[in-house]
Amino acid sequence: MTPVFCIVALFTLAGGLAAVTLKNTVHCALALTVALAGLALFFLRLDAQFVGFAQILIYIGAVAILVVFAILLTRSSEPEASGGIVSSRWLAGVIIAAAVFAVLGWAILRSAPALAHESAAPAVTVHQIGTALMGRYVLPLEIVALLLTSALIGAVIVAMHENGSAK
Amino acid sequence: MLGEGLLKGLAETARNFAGSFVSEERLTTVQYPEERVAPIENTRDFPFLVYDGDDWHAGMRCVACQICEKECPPKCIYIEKSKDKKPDFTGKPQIYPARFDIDISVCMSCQICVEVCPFEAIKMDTEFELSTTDRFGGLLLDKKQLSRSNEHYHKIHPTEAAEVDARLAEEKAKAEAKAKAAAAAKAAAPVAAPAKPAAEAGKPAAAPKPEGPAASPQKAAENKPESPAKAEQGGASGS
Amino acid sequence: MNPLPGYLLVAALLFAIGLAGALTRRNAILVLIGIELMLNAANLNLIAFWRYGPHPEALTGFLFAIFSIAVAAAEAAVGLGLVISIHRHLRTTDIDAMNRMKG
Amino acid sequence: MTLSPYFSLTVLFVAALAFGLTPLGLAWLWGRAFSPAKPNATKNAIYECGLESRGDAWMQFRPAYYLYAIIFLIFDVEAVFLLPFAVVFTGLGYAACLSMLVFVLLLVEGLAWAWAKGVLTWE
Amino acid sequence: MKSIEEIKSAIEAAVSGARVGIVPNGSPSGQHSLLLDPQHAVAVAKFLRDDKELQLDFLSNATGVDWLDKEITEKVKVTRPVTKTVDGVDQTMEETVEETRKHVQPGYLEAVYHLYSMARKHGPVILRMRTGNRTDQVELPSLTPVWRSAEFQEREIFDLFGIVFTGHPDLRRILMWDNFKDHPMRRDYVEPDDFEYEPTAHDEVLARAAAHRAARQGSAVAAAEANAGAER
Amino acid sequence: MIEKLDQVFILLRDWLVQFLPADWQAIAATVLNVIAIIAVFPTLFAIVTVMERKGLGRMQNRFGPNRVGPFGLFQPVADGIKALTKEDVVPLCADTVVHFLAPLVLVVAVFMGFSVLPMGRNMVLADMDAGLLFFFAMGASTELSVFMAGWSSRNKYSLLGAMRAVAQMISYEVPLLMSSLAAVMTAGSLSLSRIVDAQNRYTFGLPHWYVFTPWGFAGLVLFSIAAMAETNRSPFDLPEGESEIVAGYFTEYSGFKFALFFLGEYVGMFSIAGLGATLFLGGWSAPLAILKWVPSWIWFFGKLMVAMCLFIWIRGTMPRLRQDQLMNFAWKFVIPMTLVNLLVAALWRFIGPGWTRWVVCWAILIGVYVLMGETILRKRHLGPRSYRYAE
Amino acid sequence: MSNVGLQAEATAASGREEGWNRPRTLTPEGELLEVAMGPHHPSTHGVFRMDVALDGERVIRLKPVFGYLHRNHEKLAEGMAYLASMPFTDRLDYICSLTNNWAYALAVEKLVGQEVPERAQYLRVILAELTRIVNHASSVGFLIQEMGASGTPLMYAFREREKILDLFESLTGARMMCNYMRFGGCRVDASAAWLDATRKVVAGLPRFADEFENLLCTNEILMARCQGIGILRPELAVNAGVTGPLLRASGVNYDIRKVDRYGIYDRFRFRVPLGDHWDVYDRFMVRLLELRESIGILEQALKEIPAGPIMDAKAKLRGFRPKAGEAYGRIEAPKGELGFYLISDGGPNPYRYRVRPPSLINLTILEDMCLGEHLADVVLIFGSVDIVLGEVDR
Amino acid sequence: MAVDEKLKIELGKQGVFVTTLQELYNWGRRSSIWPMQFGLACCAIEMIATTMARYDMARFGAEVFRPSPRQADLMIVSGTVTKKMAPQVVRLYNQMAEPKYVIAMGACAISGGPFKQGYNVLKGIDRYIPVDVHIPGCPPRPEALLHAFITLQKKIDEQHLTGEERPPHLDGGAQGEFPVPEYGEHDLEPPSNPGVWPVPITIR
Repeated sequence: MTPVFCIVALFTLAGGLAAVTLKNTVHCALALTVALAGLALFFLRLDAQFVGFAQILIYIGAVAILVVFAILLTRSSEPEASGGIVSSRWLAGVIIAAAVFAVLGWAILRSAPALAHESAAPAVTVHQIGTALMGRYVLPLEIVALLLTSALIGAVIVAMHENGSAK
Repeated sequence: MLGEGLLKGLAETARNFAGSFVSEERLTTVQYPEERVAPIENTRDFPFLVYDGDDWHAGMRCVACQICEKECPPKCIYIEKSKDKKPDFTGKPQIYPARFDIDISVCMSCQICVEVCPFEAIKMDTEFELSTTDRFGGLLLDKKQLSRSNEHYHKIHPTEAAEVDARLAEEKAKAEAKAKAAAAAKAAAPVAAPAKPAAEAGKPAAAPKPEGPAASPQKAAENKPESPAKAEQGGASGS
Repeated sequence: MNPLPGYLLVAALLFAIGLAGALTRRNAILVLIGIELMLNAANLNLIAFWRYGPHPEALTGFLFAIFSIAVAAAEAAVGLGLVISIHRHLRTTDIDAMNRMKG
Repeated sequence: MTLSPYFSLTVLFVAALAFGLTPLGLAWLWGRAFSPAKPNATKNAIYECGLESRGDAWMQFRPAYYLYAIIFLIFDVEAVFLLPFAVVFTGLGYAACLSMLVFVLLLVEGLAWAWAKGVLTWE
Repeated sequence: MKSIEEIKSAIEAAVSGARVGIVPNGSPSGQHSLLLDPQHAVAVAKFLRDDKELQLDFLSNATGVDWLDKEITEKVKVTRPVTKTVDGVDQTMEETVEETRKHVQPGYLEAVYHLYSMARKHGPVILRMRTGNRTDQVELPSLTPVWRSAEFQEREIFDLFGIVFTGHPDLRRILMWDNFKDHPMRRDYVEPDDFEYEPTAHDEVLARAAAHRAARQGSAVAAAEANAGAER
Repeated sequence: MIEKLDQVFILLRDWLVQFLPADWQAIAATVLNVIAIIAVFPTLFAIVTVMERKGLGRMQNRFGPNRVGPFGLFQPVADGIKALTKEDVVPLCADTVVHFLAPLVLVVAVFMGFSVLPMGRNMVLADMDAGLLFFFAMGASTELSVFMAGWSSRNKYSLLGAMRAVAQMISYEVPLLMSSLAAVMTAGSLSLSRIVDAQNRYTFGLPHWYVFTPWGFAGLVLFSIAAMAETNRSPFDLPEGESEIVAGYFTEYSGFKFALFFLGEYVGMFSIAGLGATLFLGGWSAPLAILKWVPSWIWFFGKLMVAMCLFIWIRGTMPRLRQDQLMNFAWKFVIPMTLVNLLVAALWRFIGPGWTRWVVCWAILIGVYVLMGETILRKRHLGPRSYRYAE
Repeated sequence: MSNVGLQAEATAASGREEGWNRPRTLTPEGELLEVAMGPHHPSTHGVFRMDVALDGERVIRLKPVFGYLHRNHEKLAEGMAYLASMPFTDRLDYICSLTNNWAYALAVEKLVGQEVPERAQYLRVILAELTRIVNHASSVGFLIQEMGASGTPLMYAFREREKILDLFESLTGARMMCNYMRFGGCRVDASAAWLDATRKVVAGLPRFADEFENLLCTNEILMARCQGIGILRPELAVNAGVTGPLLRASGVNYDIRKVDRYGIYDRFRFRVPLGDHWDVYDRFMVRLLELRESIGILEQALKEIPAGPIMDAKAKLRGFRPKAGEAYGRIEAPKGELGFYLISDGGPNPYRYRVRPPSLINLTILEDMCLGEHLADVVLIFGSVDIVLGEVDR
Repeated sequence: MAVDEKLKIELGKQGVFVTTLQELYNWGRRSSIWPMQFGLACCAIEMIATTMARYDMARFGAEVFRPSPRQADLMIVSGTVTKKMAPQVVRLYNQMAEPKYVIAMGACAISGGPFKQGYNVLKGIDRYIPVDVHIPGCPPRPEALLHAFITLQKKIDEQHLTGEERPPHLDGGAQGEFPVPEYGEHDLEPPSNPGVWPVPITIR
């Protein structure tokens, strides 16, 4: 629990909390980027440099953009005139989330001593990652490619303007 | 091929860039406050009132005939006639402007006042550095501020001024001759019609009647060309 | 002290926040933001377990995290695409309204 | 003693932030000391060619932006996999390269599909 | 190109019921014009545009003219019975007397169109239409459906002269702002009195400005200035 | 002596920190490194703005700024003072916080990019293994700042400009990444220092810069196009296309916030030009073996300046593209070309040394280029025209 | 032909009653963005305003709004003498004061039946063609400026313009507002030195045209931006009264210099370039080609100019009272047909004074050309119409 | 640097900090006047000509024409301001950030010029906003605009940072907003802004 850890954790959690509570949706998206940047810092702290940077590249550079585009596209940056920002079942949601956290936290704290497995920081180079990807993980890689392609096609089809519905 | 036109364009700007270090043609800037474009003789900016001699008031050619005031398209001239008279350049007593204001914040520099003036009294200046922070004090010019000497006129429009001088000298000579003749006639026949020559002399030679000036600017227009031959001619006839 | 439980706690908290967001917000995009948060919390767990796990040199958790990021990105693209598509037809991003209108 | 590279990054981050904040702070101080801000309704209205602004700028945009963003996102993810591949490329054999080629081609296929569908044609 | 008389008869032959007059032009330009009646104007215009020989496909200029009410003084010879006593006998006899009569010729607004042919490269043929008066009968048919180039020009005429063109697709004010009330190009339009200060005043502007200021401020200085202006 | 000159900044730094206690030395060294970056690039920004204004002037037959200070060199100082003392106007209905943060995010993101650029021998702030990835991650963050600026102003032109800018930046980020991959494939590292090292070799006195290979040359050209688009430079300066949308996403910015955007844009240009020089032009290495004695940092900054001059030259010549053309150009020309280039780079390795690979690689690249170029022109019926006359 | 009329009706009617304050409309594509371009907008050549409705970046409605420079030229002219209006005509199309002068002088000369001496005719032609060169060069420059070319072509155009303005200044006394022509001639005669200077400037112009063409004509970006954009079909152009280079770029052979043969244009050999694609690029090229033709006319005129008087001997400056009647005179101004319609009631002031502004009428088809194009193209199409607000609003 | 180094040092010794600051401030402001890209009529063409190769306003560092009023320092009212345009001009002026300057270029901008008797022409922009420098001429030559620019620089140079004589933009109490006139049925409402336009008294 070094101070750096605390700061980063605070940063991340505050961002996450803001992302789900703020009124203005664009603010939520920006808060999300803060939370994700915090996570990237965690990854760096955990010596996963490549993952950390990839997180920034993909989440801040692309996913955040996608989210704000979606917000602008659906014109949901203004709070709805009728009703609040929360759904009708908000209380249930909060209770469930709290319960989940309670269970998880309890489990973590219970098993904390068992997790003690201090190991030296591994020096993961991109070269190693490349070798692993091209070697053991080549099949998952191809599957990811397939997934990405189908996601691309699927998302485009879903989001694309169908000719039939054009006025 | 894609990009060919772009390269051609790049070559053109590069030529201008390189050329700007070696040729005047490619670096046309005139650095204004220090350098100036060579003055062009015909340039006009705002009107001024010409006076002969040293005293702007005594030598002022304007006789407050108010033609320019009437003809001025944007109506920027304001003239009040004087109650008394002063002698003009031929020595005849004339009305003069008690007040002659030009609001150069309204003036459109069209030169029509110059064209219609039968007395060669109003001309166009070339002064343009008139920017001021004072809207009324700086831009509403009274007759003193408007007065410029004939020398100034010669300096800015030499050809035109020479012609004007020649014409005026001619008129003056004519008027003097007439006066002399009148005096002689008077001396010869003191009884016969004493009022007539005086009345004639009292009128400006160039504009005897209000319709008269219509011809005069025409003459001015025809005589204005820069042709040096004509100017010489004018000068010769003047001297 | 071993820092692993700290990371896990943060991840759990983030997960809970994401869950709460996903369950409580009316705006479908914010629901997706909540889900993103949950996925990232899971990612943090993956990396933390890899780092403090028994065989960090095997890179399993590490690569799993990369794949997870890729999958999450694909999920976000499709999910948001769906929201846009629904919005085009129902003119709303309100989950409650969607429920009402879908019948 | 060697510091982690992240330390340098942190220092640079702080310095860059300070670089941005300092002049803003100075400008604020200047305003406080000498040149007070003069906000008013006209000045702080939205600029729209000298007219009064009508309609909200936060308006609905077109899906075209989103489609590009999707394709970009997918390619960004692809790049994350391509980078490690490129790093080890010099030592790779044909087989590994072929598998990467398949990977790239799968994504290119997505791109080609989008091209054929006219998604890449900006309207 | 046909002469104006030929065009007139061609129109009358082609468009039944159309009354066409010729308005002569006194200037050396010799550009005489045709006066159309508003009822048939569109039909005539279509004919002029589509006729093979004329093919006036290009409406170059459209404008309005404001003709004020004119007081016409004319000397008329009137023959009327006059009872006169001639030689002590009352006699009624016809007598021709010259008397001056004044009558007001009502003003009207006029729309003038200059037509050319791009296909045959001739012109101009000038059309005129007149409104009933200057106040309430100010409607004329729009020729925009025939020549698109009349669109903005007719809007301008509407704006500045107040002729209402029926059948114009978009008749709004064009030069002045929308809630402006007057038609400034009419000859009896009075400009807003905003001459607060004129260094070189003319055309009674100075007096007007001073009076205006006196009314607004009521200050002694302004009054003095009004006096000064009045003196002038 | 020459080595000392090459390392003069390092030595200076080390000399300075030696007065500190040992524990502090490393930290102080880092701080000094950072200060150098923070000091040098804004100064360079100032110089380049004057250079740009004067250079454009010369292209347009005039002088450009030459009165403020000697040769107009103090022009940026005056501009800075002016911007600093200018009132800061924030529209009432704008999103104040985001409006304030946007320029800061931009400035931070563009400065972070420099941390991995080697600006001379041993002159790199943080030589990370995934350096290139970090650079792109930071580049991606600038998009967010642009969006924040445009959106928070709540001005139609701003938002339109921001959307254009973001769409443009994401479209050209892909080719930027892909074209750099070719260099990475050959160098075998994401660390920019190692990429420079890989190019810092000489044969017959000539360097092994990647630009001298077919794929390297094509890569550099594609990289430059993408870089110009990424930094919103002419002919890709649509986001601030003043003829349509006034000043784009910073329409509502005044005072020093606007200056920060201006600065951010230029500093972004430096970083991306520095990256281009590093990837394809051998970074700080000398162009000829016999010129190796010239300090390395001179080469790096020299290459940077050459790139700037190119940017200025192009700005002075070209009109800007339209949004759809820009996007289509990115997705239908530049990205396919970068993919082909990747293939060529792979072929380059597999064919092995010899003249065959030169011929094959050039043939593929030129063939694809000409084919695609002609297709683009013909499909849109573009080309010079002849005209008929009527007597 | 009647098709054209109907089509015009349909297009004009589509915009009916769609004011600015319309409620926001939603289309499946997204929301309409209503943007006002102008009155203060970098690319509207002054104070013009276009209310544009956009679907994404596509224009689906465009309403021009005029009047921001309505200076009451016609009203003022009706209150002053015929001559006093002459300097005001300078300020109509303030880039081309001399052609405005000529059009007005021509109309008055028609009204009173005045002859113009031959030398004055030549001088008028020389000045008008120089003006045309200035106009076309700067119009092309502005067009490229709007395309975002950081001003380089405009600078080159103005470099040449300055040379020509120097000529204007040394002949007429003013750079822009020349007020040079008079009813029945010109105000001052040109000296031999002036003609020599003009010859020198004219000799340098082909090089400038080459430079312009190298810089622009085959530039791929320019071609991509201009070709196929803003198509104006000839039938619509004729029906909408479009004139000038805009009309000729639509392939209609109509040049008033050839049709009316006013002045002495029948003495010069020149050709009229026509466009076949009817788009922005054609307009741009037609202007450049006309610039070259003008250089040809200038060379001929400067060679043939005779000596002689420059004013009709019967001409009067003051007390000018045409007898009652009317006249419409028109010339081929650089922007199109510039006409003056004068009604005299025998008084010293015109009873009705009307300017037929090419710029205003050429804008009639602005919306038709812009519909379906991009916002960025609107700027280009607008630039290719080449208007000057002084003339549009008068 | 334009601020004389020696003078600066000397003043610094005397503790006249404000004077140095003032000089620096004025120097910065006057050396970096960015005009707004704003043209109204004929004069706009001469304004453009001033920025072009022959006259090159860029030499003074003033070629950075900003299309947005937020970033502009100088509004060159170049041409006739009509009543229809006046509200827009005033609004744009209001939207500029302080310190801001106005040059009324040409007769029309100063007084309505030749068109002043027209029903739709505003008789001088100084009825609504304060004008710093007036340039007569119709249109003024490009050199005249440069001269006005230099005049404006001089005016800036003479301004005080503190004290009673400081320019209005440094005075918190001074007027910051200039009411935008509205379109009336016959004229603008109000026809002038009395706060800016104290009607000058002239008796003839």
